[in-house]
Amino acid sequence: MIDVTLEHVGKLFGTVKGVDDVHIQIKPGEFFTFLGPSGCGKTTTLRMIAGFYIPSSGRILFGNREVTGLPPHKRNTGMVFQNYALFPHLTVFENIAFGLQVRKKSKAEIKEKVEQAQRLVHLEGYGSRRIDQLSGGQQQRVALARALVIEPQILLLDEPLSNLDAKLREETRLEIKRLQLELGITTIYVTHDQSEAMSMSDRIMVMQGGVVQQIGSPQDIYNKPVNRFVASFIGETNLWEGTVERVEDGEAYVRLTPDTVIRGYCRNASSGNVIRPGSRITVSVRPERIREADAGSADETNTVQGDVVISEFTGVSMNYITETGFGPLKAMFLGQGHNLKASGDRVFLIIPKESVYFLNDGRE
Amino acid sequence: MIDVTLEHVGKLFGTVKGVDDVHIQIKPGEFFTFLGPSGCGKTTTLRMIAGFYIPSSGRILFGNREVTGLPPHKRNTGMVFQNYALFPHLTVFENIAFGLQVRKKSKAEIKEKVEQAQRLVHLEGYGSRRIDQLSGGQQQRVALARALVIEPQILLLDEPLSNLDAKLREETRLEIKRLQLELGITTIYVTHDQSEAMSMSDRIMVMQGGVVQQIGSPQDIYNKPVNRFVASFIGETNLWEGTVERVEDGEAYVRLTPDTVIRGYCRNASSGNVIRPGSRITVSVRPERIREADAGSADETNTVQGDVVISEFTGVSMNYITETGFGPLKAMFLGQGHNLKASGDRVFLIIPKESVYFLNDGRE
Amino acid sequence: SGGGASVQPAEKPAEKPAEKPADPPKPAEAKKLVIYTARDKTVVDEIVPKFKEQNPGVEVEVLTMGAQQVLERVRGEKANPQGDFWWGGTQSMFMTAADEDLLAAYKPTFAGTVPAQYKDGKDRWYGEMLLPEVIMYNPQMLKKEDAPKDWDDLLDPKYKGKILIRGVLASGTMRTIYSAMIFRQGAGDPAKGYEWLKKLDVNTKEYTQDPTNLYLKMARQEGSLSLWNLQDIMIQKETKNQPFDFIYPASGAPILVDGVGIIKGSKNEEIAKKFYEFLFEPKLRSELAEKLFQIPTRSDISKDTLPAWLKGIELKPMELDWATMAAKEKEWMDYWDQNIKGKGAK
Amino acid sequence: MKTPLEPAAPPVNRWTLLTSSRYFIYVLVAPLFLVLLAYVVFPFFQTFVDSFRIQGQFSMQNYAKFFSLKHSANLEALWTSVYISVISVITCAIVGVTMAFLLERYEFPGRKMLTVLAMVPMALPPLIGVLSFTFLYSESGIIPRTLKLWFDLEQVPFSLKGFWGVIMVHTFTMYTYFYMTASTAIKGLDPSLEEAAASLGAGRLYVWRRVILPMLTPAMVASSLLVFMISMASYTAPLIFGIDRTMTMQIYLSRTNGSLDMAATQSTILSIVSILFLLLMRWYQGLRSYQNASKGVSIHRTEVKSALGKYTAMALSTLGVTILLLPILVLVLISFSVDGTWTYQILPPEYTTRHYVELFTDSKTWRPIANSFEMSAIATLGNVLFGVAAAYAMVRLKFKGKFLLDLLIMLPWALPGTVVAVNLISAFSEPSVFSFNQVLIGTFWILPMAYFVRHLPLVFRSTSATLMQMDSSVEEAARNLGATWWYSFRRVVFPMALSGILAGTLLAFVQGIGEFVSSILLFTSRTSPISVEIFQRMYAFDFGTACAYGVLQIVLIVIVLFVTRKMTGGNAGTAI
Ligand SMILES: Nc1ncnc2c1ncn2[C@@H]1O[C@H](COP(=O)(O)OP(=O)(O)OP(=O)(O)O)[C@@H](O)[C@H]1O
Ligand SMILES: Nc1ncnc2c1ncn2[C@@H]1O[C@H](COP(=O)(O)OP(=O)(O)OP(=O)(O)O)[C@@H](O)[C@H]1O
Ligand SMILES: [Mg+2]
Ligand SMILES: [Mg+2]
Repeated sequence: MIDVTLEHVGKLFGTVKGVDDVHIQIKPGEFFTFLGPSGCGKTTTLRMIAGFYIPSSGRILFGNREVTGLPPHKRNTGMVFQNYALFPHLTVFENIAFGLQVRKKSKAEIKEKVEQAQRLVHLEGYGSRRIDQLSGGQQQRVALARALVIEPQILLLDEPLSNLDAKLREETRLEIKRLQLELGITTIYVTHDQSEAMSMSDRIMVMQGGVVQQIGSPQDIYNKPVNRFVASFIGETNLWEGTVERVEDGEAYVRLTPDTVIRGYCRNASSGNVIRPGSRITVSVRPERIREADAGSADETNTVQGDVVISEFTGVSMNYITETGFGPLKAMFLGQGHNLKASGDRVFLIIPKESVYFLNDGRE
Repeated sequence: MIDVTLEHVGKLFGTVKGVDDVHIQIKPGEFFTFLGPSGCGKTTTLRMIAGFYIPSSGRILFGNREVTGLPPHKRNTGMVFQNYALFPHLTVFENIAFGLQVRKKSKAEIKEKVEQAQRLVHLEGYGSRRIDQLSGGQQQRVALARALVIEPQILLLDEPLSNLDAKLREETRLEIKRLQLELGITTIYVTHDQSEAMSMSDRIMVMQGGVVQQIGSPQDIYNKPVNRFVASFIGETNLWEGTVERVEDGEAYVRLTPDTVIRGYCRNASSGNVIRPGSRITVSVRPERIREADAGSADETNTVQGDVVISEFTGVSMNYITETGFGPLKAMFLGQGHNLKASGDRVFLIIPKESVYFLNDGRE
Repeated sequence: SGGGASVQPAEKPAEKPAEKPADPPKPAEAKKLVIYTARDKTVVDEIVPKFKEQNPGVEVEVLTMGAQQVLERVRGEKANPQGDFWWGGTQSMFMTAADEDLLAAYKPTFAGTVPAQYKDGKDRWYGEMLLPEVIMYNPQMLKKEDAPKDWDDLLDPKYKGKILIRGVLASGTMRTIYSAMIFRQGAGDPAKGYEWLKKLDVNTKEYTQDPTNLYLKMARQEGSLSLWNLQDIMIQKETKNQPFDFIYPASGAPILVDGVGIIKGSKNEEIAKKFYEFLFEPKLRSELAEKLFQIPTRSDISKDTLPAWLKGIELKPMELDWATMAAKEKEWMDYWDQNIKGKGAK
Repeated sequence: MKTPLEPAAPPVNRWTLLTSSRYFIYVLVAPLFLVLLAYVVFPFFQTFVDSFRIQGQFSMQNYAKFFSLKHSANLEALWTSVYISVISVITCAIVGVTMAFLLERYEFPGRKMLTVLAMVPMALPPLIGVLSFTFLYSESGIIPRTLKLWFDLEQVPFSLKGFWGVIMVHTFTMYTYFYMTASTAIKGLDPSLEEAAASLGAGRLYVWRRVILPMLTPAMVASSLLVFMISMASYTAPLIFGIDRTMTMQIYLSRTNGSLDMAATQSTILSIVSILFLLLMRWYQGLRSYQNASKGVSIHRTEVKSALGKYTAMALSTLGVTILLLPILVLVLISFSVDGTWTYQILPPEYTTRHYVELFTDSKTWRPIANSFEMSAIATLGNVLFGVAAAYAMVRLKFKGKFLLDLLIMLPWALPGTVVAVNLISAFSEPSVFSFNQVLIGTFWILPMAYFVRHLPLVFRSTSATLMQMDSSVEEAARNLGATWWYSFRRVVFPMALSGILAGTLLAFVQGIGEFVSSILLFTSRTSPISVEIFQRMYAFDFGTACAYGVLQIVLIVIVLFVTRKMTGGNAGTAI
């Protein structure tokens, strides 16, 4: 159990800014996730923690020990590389065993542990295969097993499940989580899969363009995004701009168009966001919060009408994009009991008051 | 617009069976998806279509022309490789331009098209970067742009979005779909993301261990899986085994345990599955179909009770695993209006009759 | 010698081209002469221009290489010879070549003036010059009086570690000297000869790779004594500024012959013959003796025309039976190589 | 649109039928075999036949004699040759890989210059080159004499002779094979592998032992083969240091004695040993895969290492290069000293520029240089064409007869130069189909051909080592984008393998310029190459001029090396 601290860490590639002023403290045994669009600096940050890049500025500490310039092999981190970085000249078994051999474990122990790791990633019987005889997903699993088997103090996972199918991904995810809890490994995880991030992480750091946007628990980030970027990046959301018309009983009335006013609670606002009549504001509503109105109740609070433009079936749910008077509106319904709408259908939708969230306008 | 036919195609690697007897006809302009667990032979099949592997058995036809042994460069397919296979000695621009240069397009046209492709994958301004100066996701986008820019007759995409964040993935997905519809490109897509497969595909082929399990539309596959494997691989499902007790009014009563009987419609059964009293059968219920019972209505049809073991928040939904008398039961609720349960809570759940699906028992 | 065996397989293809190139070759200009020579540049530059002067319009192409390489080349080109005249090589090499049927027979006009032991019985080669093998020393290290006077003096322990020998097996000259040393102790039973050579081996510091190395090491004082031929010692001493001198062994020296011959199948045989004759002209021989320390084989050159340095030396030959030596050389040298060489030094 | 398509369809089908045939691959590699048939099998066949023929009869007698225990000279020679070769491989590997590591892994001022200088020892002219070692390390050499003076010793403290002398000369002249291929391979190594190993806790040494060196296997195998075979066929070095019981010496003696059949037998056995080594290496290399398997293109390490490491590397590599260059410096020294004056002194007592004046005033000086460059360039061009094609076929294509291809290419490298030359003479002194019905002997073409045949393995080996490292899916991507084989080869394979090809090309070119052993048997007065010219000066004991000539040759080669480096930017292939 060790904590990892990044103090105002930055990294320049020549003149290109990879990461800028990352300042985080990851708690011992925490499961911490880096989330952000492609190219935002996740891998770069991870590589600095692993010791492959020396930060251009700032310090990195493991516990109280400064490791900023410590060579990678002295850090006792296990890393799954985004590009796998498997040893092509070694077999699957030898790849997984590598870290154990470095640690001078006995033959018998190595054999046992490697086989256990192979089972974990469902590669039993692949021990003597060469790396170039594996499928992409199998390679990724070898990379994962290789990092897990050494039970490092700090586990750095760079999109370790991106090439696995949902089933296996879920299983492996649980397994990683179990290991992490059991051994108290501090885990730093990079993923582009939000639901993965949401369900596994203790905390999430959202980055964009090398800059940290928000750090918080999954629920925080989802429900209380600090800005438009986070709101729209984490999960789907509808964003409309409007002007606060009045504030009554802790409820704000926001006019989006001359015809449309949306009501929501003032307390549902990003921090530092003061809701005053007349101020421009952004309204955020998650698609899955939107309900279908019964044909009769067309005049309930926040009921809007729209025309279906795109309807999409995803298995679990139906997604619609509708065109309303105040812009496009995405809505999402579980398949259950819902009768499919087709493109062109008119629908009435309710935006529940408690699901309306206010963001500062213009902040991106 | 060209159709692709695989006639009993198989591929052996030495003695290892990569793919066995794949027999499909992909319609002109169709968006066809290969789905299956890691190592099931998706890439292998794709590579045979692209011409990198010569099938050990069977024939491949593009339209009426047999192409089984045709060299890759004469097939006019565009492929995104699972490992990207970018040209490390060329810049981003040159990588994307490669296929156009082969086709002897004019300088001006190349420039225009490449820039357009760069915009498509959000890599404007990266044209002169070397490939090793890109992040993993950026590399994947270059690979994608390179394949799309040549507007091939057949597009082969091997997990082209696996390293992109949800936002970008969605955008790119729509873009691919648009291109495909606009140009009528026959597209074969490999993905491990089921919702992606579901929402984009005209048809899906589910494979396992090199063998085709089911070919059909997304709805078919989701709602009418032919066997346990497909049912559990595509989306989450609950599977319980039981014995048909009686059949009444087109409804089957299946006893799972001495205490529990589940009712469902006989017509909701996989094809070839005869439901007779006394036959062993597998009951499949999707977690998102399950509803929470009001505390009062504990004796509605198919109401079961369970204790929450794991509760998981994914942003969009809440997932629970509960322990019931007849095995674990997964349920999924949209976050909306749902009050969170914690581990240990007792819940009452309804399994709607119309959501019960019968599978042959034992078939895996 | 053993070379005969390999002649046969190579002979067959020789028949075909005999006619073929005969048809297409360029109009018989025959104004060209290709010489393969083991003579060094100085010699060539001395003689060839003179020949050209006498025979204007003849293009002379001289390819300088080691004698061994001349043999290899002539052998390889047997089917379609590219060279015309072989200028310079040891007696044994010419004998091997003659055995392998690589040389054309030609009886030059001066044939009678060359003693029988210096030419081939079938006129396939003639000795051009004589190479007495003598004791060489470095006067910077050793005073003339301290130098050995005869072969047997070389075995004196005081010369231990002072003698350098040019690698024996690879050198026709050295093989002959060593065989001569054995012969000297009685040809019937080489045991005594072996014994003698064993003692020489004890005193020998090193066997050097080639003449260049021998000179270098002698000059650089790694050793002070060697066995070498008179001509080269004189050339090194007089023209190359090297600290060498020689002692003519009292009991006589083995005198080797360096020969010439016309390559069989030569395309310019007439000119080759001209060159042959030219090379042996008494005037030229005297000049060469003067400038390049060559001792002619021709016995009819008047003593007066010979240079001063030669006059002081009585060329006393060691009594040798060349035929016996040729027959035994391989056996003796193999024995020496395997049982004597390097065994004594330690 | 339709009409032109239809008639076109059937031929496409027939062509498809052909190209998709399992045997099509043989159509592709046939030209390679044809060239080898013409220039290797055809000339060399006679040797093998001769070894079994005595007086026109089939006989194993020569082999019996070779292996008879009674006359152990042959066996002894075989053992010495193998022994020397194995040790040479090891020492060359140590020196070459160390230099490659120091110069490729650390960035410091002057590195680029050193990377080129480290290649220069391969330009050492064969004849005088070996001599310079005597001037340096023998009993009368500069270094022993200096030590003797400094420490006021009775005797020189050491002198290079015997076995270790041979090894020393071999190491100093042949380490470049390892250096060139290893630096190419280190450049092309996927940097993320080292990172992966480090993140698994492996220290630097461990990473070297378990990851880098094994990943360099193709390069090491390539250079081991080259060094082993050339050491087996080495003649001068053993001779100079008094190791004359070697296979090449035995062959030489047999030929001098006129026992051509025995010489053929010895040559055959020599090549069989080399082929066995080839087999061993192929087997070892085949055990594993060395192809970059990372997804995407790995990020290159841009991090500066510790300053200590940097300066140590700088110091060590400068020292290393200096030591390696010493023989050349000695040549320069000799070329400026007055012939015959440098005797017991440590350094030459009298200096002169006479040798250079002689050289530059002689109108005939430049002709041989032009000859050598021209002939070597032609041969190298051929080497690149066929060497790269063969390497490509070897690594990328699947066909039966790979071993045969490998063997035929390596064979001329495994035999002593004299044997190669003699074989070429006998094969091409008559018109044959392979020489387009021309007599090649005595023409300009025979020398380039000899260089071509002999140096083909250099390009072939170093290219195949690089190809083995290269991810093949990149090429597939090019094909998929519609590139024909040739286009993708030109635009993708070639640039990516460039550093390996270049290494082989430089080796072949430089070797071609210095080649002596077969040149001396094949040259004509119009095509006389530098090496023969130097030999002739040595033969006339114009030692200083010979050295001056050698220095001139080296200077020209150094210029070539620097220009090549400039032209390729020095980073060819680093992007692999
Ligand atoms: N060269 C090879 N030699 C032996 N087996 C191989 C080779 N290439 C692939 N395989 C095996 O064939 C099977 C199918 O591989 P394929 O790459 O088609 O899988 P995939 O469906 O693309 O999986 P993934 O989703 O993991 O990429 C795998 O089990 C793999 O191990
Ligand atoms: N060596 C380099 N030289 C210049 N720029 C670089 C280099 N390596 C990375 N970058 C840039 O730094 C930024 C951050 O890269 P990084 O690999 O950390 O992204 P990432 O968040 O991991 O993205 P992805 O999800 O696509 O893997 C990217 O814009 C990338 O282009
Ligand atoms: Mg990344
Ligand atoms: Mg795959």
